[in-house]
Amino acid sequence: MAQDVTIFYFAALREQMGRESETVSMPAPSVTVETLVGELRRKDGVMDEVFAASPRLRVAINQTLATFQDTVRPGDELAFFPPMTGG
Amino acid sequence: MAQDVTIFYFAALREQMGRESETVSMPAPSVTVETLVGELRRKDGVMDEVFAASPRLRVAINQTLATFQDTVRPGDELAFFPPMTGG
Amino acid sequence: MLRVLVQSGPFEMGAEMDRLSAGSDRVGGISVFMGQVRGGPDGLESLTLEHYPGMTEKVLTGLAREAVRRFSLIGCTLIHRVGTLVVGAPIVFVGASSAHRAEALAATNFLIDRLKTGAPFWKCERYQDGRRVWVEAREADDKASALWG
Amino acid sequence: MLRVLVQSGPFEMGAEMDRLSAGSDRVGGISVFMGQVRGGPDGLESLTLEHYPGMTEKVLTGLAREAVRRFSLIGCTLIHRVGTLVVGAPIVFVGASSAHRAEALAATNFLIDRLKTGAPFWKCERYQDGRRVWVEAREADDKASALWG
Repeated sequence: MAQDVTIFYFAALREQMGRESETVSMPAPSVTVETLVGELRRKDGVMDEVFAASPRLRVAINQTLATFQDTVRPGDELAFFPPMTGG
Repeated sequence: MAQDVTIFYFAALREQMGRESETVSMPAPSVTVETLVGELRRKDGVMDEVFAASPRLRVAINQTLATFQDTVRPGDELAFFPPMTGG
Repeated sequence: MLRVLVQSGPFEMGAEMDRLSAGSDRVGGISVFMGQVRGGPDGLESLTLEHYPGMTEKVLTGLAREAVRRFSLIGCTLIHRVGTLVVGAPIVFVGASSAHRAEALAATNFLIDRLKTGAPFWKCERYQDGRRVWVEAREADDKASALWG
Repeated sequence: MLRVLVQSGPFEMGAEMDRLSAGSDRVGGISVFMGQVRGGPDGLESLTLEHYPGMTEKVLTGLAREAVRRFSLIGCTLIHRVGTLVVGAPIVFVGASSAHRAEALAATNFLIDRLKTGAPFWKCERYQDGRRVWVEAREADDKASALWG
């Protein structure tokens, strides 16, 4: 449990993933978003396909915009989503 | 009467002139604002003094902004005023 | 839709915004500016706004028409009050509606810049100590207006 | 005074403007932008706005704080609706008050530019023929936001 991170998906990505959130285990106590995503895509065919088709995906760590090079730690809240279209 | 023009004064200029409007006779059927003002200032000491102290005065002919080189014709409505400060 | 008013009474901002908003289902953005009498440590009590009846309406209508043409507006509202207005009182309402936000925002900037120096209004300040002062035109306002060409 | 709201219900434009206007007697100008669902010949019926609860409020509050600091605002209001909104319905209200007009006007431009691409909202369009389409981010909006540095 202490090794888990929660992931949220929004908008078109949420529909493509077929889920709005999930809890995943960290492959190591501290990894980059990129490494974590790589790991998850190896195990999840849907995610692999959806992420491959979404080159402009954004990521937030603990509700703050981040990059795929930023570090994820156990207990973090991750979110992936398409470019935002507010206003 | 057909040779007359009406003149309005506004704001600080109105107060300095001590009047808000007057009717004056044209020195000729068609003169520039500059010529008309020169003529009026020669005959009116107050106006001469007030206009000399107000280098940035604006003029309107028939309720449209004009210049001192524009032509005044009998029956026109003239107005003199300081730079505008609306909004 | 053009709406140009010169009046001594107040205007209702909500109703004015609703009017711009409801004008057409093609409206995507509404931009509004409202100017009011600013108080301060100098002890300003009120402003008296003098204008040139007749010319004022002509100039404001011309300005609104120019803004509609220049920025492809759907609606444009200009309301300017005259007479004596105390600190906190609204003076001017400028509103523009358009399909996309950029046009409405630019039009509002344009209109307020032009209103400041191009419409026949003059402000006389009255202070708590009884002083009366005619507001001087600001060079910065002339420059802002001139930038619109 | 900061006022940041994320809500499904409508907002009252008049009351919001009054709030900005009455905030302080040092207010000289209030600038407001309101965005609404734009109809058109393509048969758009409604937009559904999805957001990231928690992050949305954080981002909007950060934006409002940045605008207050950057433009010396006296008041700043950001209201963004979520959920399904039909053509003509208000989506977003951005308001800024300041001593002088330039700051309030610039702040409103800044806020709406940043809101478009920097806050976690996504729009899904629904057309009369039943089609659902997620709105694509516009490059022009990214550029407008980037111009503010």
